[in-house]
Order: sequence, then C-alpha cells, then structure tokens
Amino acid sequence: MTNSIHDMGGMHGFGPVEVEPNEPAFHAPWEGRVFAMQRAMGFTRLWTIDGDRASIETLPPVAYLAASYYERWFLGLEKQVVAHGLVGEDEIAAGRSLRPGRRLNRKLTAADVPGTMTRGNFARPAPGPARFKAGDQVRTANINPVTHTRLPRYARGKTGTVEAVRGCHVFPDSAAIGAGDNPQFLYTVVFSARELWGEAADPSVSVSIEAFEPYLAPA
Amino acid sequence: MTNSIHDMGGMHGFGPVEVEPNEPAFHAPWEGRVFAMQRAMGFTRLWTIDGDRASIETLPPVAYLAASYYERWFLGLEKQVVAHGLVGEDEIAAGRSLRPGRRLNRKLTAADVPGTMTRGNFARPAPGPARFKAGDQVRTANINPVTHTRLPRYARGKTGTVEAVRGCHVFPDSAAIGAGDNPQFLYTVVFSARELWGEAADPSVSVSIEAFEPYLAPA
Amino acid sequence: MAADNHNPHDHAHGSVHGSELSEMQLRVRALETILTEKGYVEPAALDRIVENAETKIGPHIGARIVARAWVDPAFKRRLLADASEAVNSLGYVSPVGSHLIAVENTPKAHHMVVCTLCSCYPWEVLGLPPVWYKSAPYRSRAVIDPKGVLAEFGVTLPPDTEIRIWDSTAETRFLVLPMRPAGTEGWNEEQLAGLVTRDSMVGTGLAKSPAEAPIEVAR
Amino acid sequence: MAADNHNPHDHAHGSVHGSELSEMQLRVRALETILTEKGYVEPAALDRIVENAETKIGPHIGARIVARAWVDPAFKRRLLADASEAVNSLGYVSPVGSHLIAVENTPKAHHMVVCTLCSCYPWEVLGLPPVWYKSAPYRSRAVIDPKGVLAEFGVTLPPDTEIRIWDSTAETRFLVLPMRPAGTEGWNEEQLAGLVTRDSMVGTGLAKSPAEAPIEVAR
Repeated sequence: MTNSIHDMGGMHGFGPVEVEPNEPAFHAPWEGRVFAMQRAMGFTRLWTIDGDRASIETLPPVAYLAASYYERWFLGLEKQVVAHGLVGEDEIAAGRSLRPGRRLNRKLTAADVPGTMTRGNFARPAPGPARFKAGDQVRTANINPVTHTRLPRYARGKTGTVEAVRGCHVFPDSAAIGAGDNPQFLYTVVFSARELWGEAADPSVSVSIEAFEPYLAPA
Repeated sequence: MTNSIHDMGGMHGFGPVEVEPNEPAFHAPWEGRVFAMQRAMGFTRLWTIDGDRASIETLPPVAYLAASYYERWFLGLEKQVVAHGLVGEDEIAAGRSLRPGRRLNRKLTAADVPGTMTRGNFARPAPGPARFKAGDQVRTANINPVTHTRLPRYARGKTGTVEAVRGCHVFPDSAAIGAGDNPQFLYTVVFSARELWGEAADPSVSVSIEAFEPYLAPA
Repeated sequence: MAADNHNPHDHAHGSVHGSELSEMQLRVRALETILTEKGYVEPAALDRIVENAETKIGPHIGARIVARAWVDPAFKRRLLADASEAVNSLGYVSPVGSHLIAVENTPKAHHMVVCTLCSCYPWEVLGLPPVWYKSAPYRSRAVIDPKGVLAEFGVTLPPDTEIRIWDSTAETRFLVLPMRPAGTEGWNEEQLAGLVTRDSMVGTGLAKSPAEAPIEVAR
Repeated sequence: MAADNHNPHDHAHGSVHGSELSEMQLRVRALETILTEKGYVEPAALDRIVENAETKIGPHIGARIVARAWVDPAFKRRLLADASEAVNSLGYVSPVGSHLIAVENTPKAHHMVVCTLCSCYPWEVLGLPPVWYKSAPYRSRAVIDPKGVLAEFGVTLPPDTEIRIWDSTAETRFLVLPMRPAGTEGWNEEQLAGLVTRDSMVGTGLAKSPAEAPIEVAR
C-alpha cells in the first residue's frame, strides 16, 4: 500500500547505519533459498515485480519492521503463492503439498538460470510523445492510493526540475494490481532538500526520484 | 522525534479498528501501576507532558509498534527517570535501588490525588497580539525537526483556514526539549480532505489540527 | 493490549498473555520498587490514582453533560461557547481544566475526534481512552478514511453529511455533543443520559435510540 | 539480519540466532518442499541461482567498469551517456539490461544512491545489496540526512560539495563512478580496480587511496 511503513524516506528514529565488514551474500542457507524461490517464481510471470513489492508492503507494519530482509521476502512470497491460488493455506499449515500443482506456462530450469542474470527490460513502446523535457519545472501529485505506487510520500506535492527523460516504462501502479503494463514516460526529477524538508535543510543537498508521467504536472 | 512512527496519521496497512466490548480501565494490574507512576512522576514537574511524549516517540519504531499502550508508557517512563538522573541504569538492571534518591521539590501524596484529576492549565499570558484571526487563510510550514513537534507530517505544507483562536499556550516544541514554555497562540486550522490527500479524496470530509502560530504563515 | 499489534508473526510484546504478562509485571513491579525506595513515589498515592481512574472518571460524566445540553438550551449555548466554563458550572463533575471544547453533531455535520500523534482524549469527561482509540488503525485512518472507520463502527451517515475530523494535536480536548435521538420527547436528564454512549461523544457512534436503551431507562 | 531490527525489546524475528533461525529454516524448507512437490520450482535451478548469487556477481564487476572508465576517456564518455550500452560492450560482464545509469563524482558533486521504498540496487554490477543498504536507518535517512549518513561511513566532504541523492523509485539503476584517487598515475586497470570499493560505487564511500590498497596491488 502506498502509505505503509515501507515508505520510510525522511523518517526519524531508526538509529545509525550499521555496516557489517566482509558481509556474505547470505547469512544463512535459508536466505539463499528464499532468494532463489522468489526469482524462480518470478520467472513464471504469474505476477510482476511490483506485485511482489506490493505483497511485502502489505505485511502488517510491525511484522515488516521486525522482519529481516529475506524474512520479508519469504513472507511476501508465501502471500503471493496463496493469493494466486498456487498453494493452499492448508498446505502452508501442513508444511507439504496436499494436491497436485497447477500447470504453469513457464518453469525455470537450471539451464535457464544464466539468462536470468540479465535484468528484465521494463521499457515499452511509447504510446505518444513525452509530456515533459529536461529542464521543465514540474509539480508532483498529492496522491494517496490504497494500492501500490512508486511516488514516495516525501516527494508528493513538491516542485522539482526534470533532469532526464528515461523513456517509456511499465507503470508500476498498474502492473502491481494486474492492470497491465500501461506504459508511461519515466523522468528523473530533482528537488532541492529545502523544497522537500523546509528552509532549515542543507542548501547543498538535492534529491532525485524516478517519476512516472502520471505523477507530474507542469509547475 | 518529529518524523518517527508515532506520526501515523494517513498511514495505510494497520488493518481494521477492533473494538472490545465492555472494556475495563486497565487490562491487568500493572497497567494501572504504570498509569499511576507516570502521573505521580509528572507531578514532580521535573519534565513536561511533551517531554513524556518525546520519550515515547524516540522508542525504536519496532518497539513502539510492537508495544501496547501502557508498555509504551512504561518504556517511556523508564527512559525518563534514567535520562533525568533519578534512577541509574544499574538500578533498572538490578530491579532495586542501589543508592538513596535525589531530593524532589514536589512529591505526590495520596491527599494530593483528587486535585490532580483536573487537567493542567497550558494557557499562558500572551506576549503580544495574535497574528491570525478566524477566517484567515494560512499555509502550514514544512518543518522536519529532529526534536518534538506537534505539527503532523500529513498537515505540513498545506493550505487551510483558521477557524478559532484558542488563546496563548505552552509551545510543545520548546517545552519538550527543556527550553521553557515559550508561549504561542494556538489556532484550530481546518483543511479539506482534498487539500490533504489529493483530488481523489472525499469532498465532504474536512480535518482540523490545533496549530501553534510558528507552524503557520499567511497563505 | 493494542488491537493493531496482532498478527501471526508477532510474538513479542503487544499482548497481555502468558509469559509476556509476567515479564511486564516483573518489570513494572521492579520500577515501582525503585521509585518507592528512592522516595520518589508513595504507593498509597499510586493506589489512589488507580482507584480514581477505575471508579471516578468515565463516560457517565460526559453523558450527564450531554443530557443536560439536550434539555436545557441555555446550557447548550454555554457549552458550545465555552465547554470548560459550562461543565464546571454544573458543580457535580470534577473541574475539567480550561481547554475543553464541545462540538455539536447535526443532520448536516458529523464530528469525530482523534489524536494521530499519541492518544489525547478528554478523560475528565470520558474516562481513560479505550484501546481502539489508542490503536494504530484508528490513529492512522481517522484522518484519511473516516467513512471507512465509521462503517466499522456500524455508523452510516447520509451521503450529504459533512464529516469533520478533529486531530487533538495540542492540549485542547474535544467532546462531541451527539444528536438527541427521535422519540425521546419528555424524557428526563437521567433517562436521556442512558442513551449517551462513549462512542457517541467521540464521534464514532450515535446516541442510542429509545429501542436500544437500557431496560431500566426505556419505557 | 537487518541492523535496524535490534533493540532490547525486540525478540521476535529480525535475527539469525538460535530458535529464530530454526523457525525460519523450517518454514523456508517447507515452502520449498511444497513448491517442488507441486511442480513449480526445480531444486537444481534454485541451487544454480544461489551459486550464481554467491560466486558470479559482486562489486568486482563494477570495479572493473570503473577502472576502465578511469583509464579510457572514450569509454567513460560512453558509460556516462549510456551505461547499459557501454558495459555490455565490454563483453566480459553479464549483460546488464537496459536501465543502468552511471553518475560521476567530481570535486564539486557527490552522488549517493538509495531506494527508500524497498531495496533496489544494481546487482548486475555490484552483487546483492548489503544489509545496511536494505536497512531502515539507511533507507529513511539517506534522503533527509545524507551528511549524517556519510559521516557514519567515515566520509567527510568539503563543505561546498553539492550532494545529490538518487532515490531508485523505478527500474532504472544507478552506478556511482567514484573519483580516481591521487597518486595512481600509470596504474593499470587491474591495479586500479583494487581501489574501487562497493561503497564507493553506491556513494557511501570513496575509492581507496594507494596507501589503503590491497598489498598485492600497491607498489
């Protein structure tokens, strides 16, 4: 959901950043298995990366905060396979399958894995010309949908400058709810920290977001 | 802190409101003891109500969310008595006092209790005239201090109407950090839900906050 | 215990069950011991505070005020003009301090009170706040989804009713004066007070109809 | 395990210790069993994904790209113009997809990358993100207190340096091209790559100086 705890840019109270020297890729084998299952199930294309994000964002906030990163992924994946009818709640409770699986159109094999190391392409043909160009002043929308969005709270209702047009991309707000790619132009929009955080902010700091066209209006 | 998890107006994801029929004042005796200790220590005037709030707001967010209301009060009170040098960390760890207490100027006795049932008076003489009057259009500041404030995030940088002048009151942003009463005029400021949440919001809804003068500028 | 804290993955805190209760019991008892041994609090005073909270204050106070306003137009005018003065003039309730504000529900406008930042509540006239009032679901949603919250309380208002949310961000406190139910012509104050629920004075409910009234009140 | 989850009052989740680990191990194993039995995933494919994540990707890839940019001005221009195209032209790294963007640190401007909404990270060139990058402290503070975050990483920049934060809110991914350290004239690409740390490519660090270089690289 849009205004849930995952949207934490600008929050206070989480303490210092703690860096672990010589950190391994995974801190326990189960983390690797969660990572791998998540990618393997993503390969089925039964849902989108934004569907996965939405699944994690709709965890209860205290569970979200208390969970480690791969615990969150696990909880999100468990929700996804149940929500999409691939696994029954009873099977989760039993810890084993109780009936045959659905037939999938795509299933990841070991041979497919090297190909999955390239990031997916989210660019889509543009339905028309871009509304904005580099240098344009824009104002972000004040939206608070109960469904997934990628416009963070701290950057809503703010005035910034388009720095670059990144082409036309899958629109996460649509893809997350199964409403298709609904391609939209994507822009890098830069805000001064003072615009975002007020006059006391450091004048030498600026922050950019990657903003989809529906998030923007001429300033 | 200003932008910590306590500032939850407008957040999604916490689920439905659950009402308990015939709810008792306290769900366990310890809740009553926490309530009573908090009020008794407040009577000492070693700190302010906003100092208490700040103590709770600076709990780690996951602790804040996971704790029940009186658990939060307890954790906040424990922090306060330690922070003000009344109790040592070692005494908290030992679960008993290890040295005599400091002398207090005010200590609540059983005889004082009936008098404490009247809410404290936060009105203070006005240092000058009020800047705004009922009917004025105002814009709230975009502030993000790391110390306590009572201007919620959802109502920052928004335009509203002064509905009433509530007199001159102790300014929580100052009182919480031991900077004195610093009295400021207090206003009821009303915003349309559309101003706060965007064009999709219900046009029949409005929301007011109680806003101190430093939070406001002419619109 | 806060209704918002419960989910299958949350087994720390947020609960009055089993070992968690014991842990809080022990910690609270230890702090009371320390504060007492150090001479900061007097257990008899704490007992008295708990007793007052459990037996003296409660929504029956607000209900009497509301009932009086329903039968006495002059008192109602005073209440809406200066609730502290009006309530203190009654003499039969504890002094309520100087910051009480009464707001009147009408067929055109429905008022509802929240404290998004903590749990401010007019306890002088309503007693200690219920858990739902202090819970994250209520605090987060009252300002962004008031109709959804009202629906969960079983309250559906005519679509053209203006809804006004009061966020208690300062030391002002709000008492909602609910509408007098139809069919109560000729009822006396005591009978009418039996129709005035806590929720109706917070704005999450309406006063009871005669049909819903307690048996000893209804005719 | 996330560094943000630890406090004395948090003993659910967020941890790889003891019984918590066992619980997650069991739940993850059960889900893998279910998905395998139902024919949705192939354990050999999962093995391969884990192996790839642990052995194939990592900051060594980004370090080679940065070193090449330091020694080859034409490549650097291509990298800054279209990082995906430039990196894929090298041939010796996995294809990086089409949304990689390189941003150059200079004496006047320092870039730092975050994903406030989840944990988007250019894993094709940097490997899996470290825990701190995915943690609440980093995600919350990078956009509001970047200098505070940099200080915790031991990075102090000249006061007139412009700081630019990139919030990865879409599928574009950002690679910071750190400044080439002084005293590295005549070093070859492999030697230079030894100076390029993961953090320097996220913007939370600088490239190592020759004095800090690994022994096998320094002369």
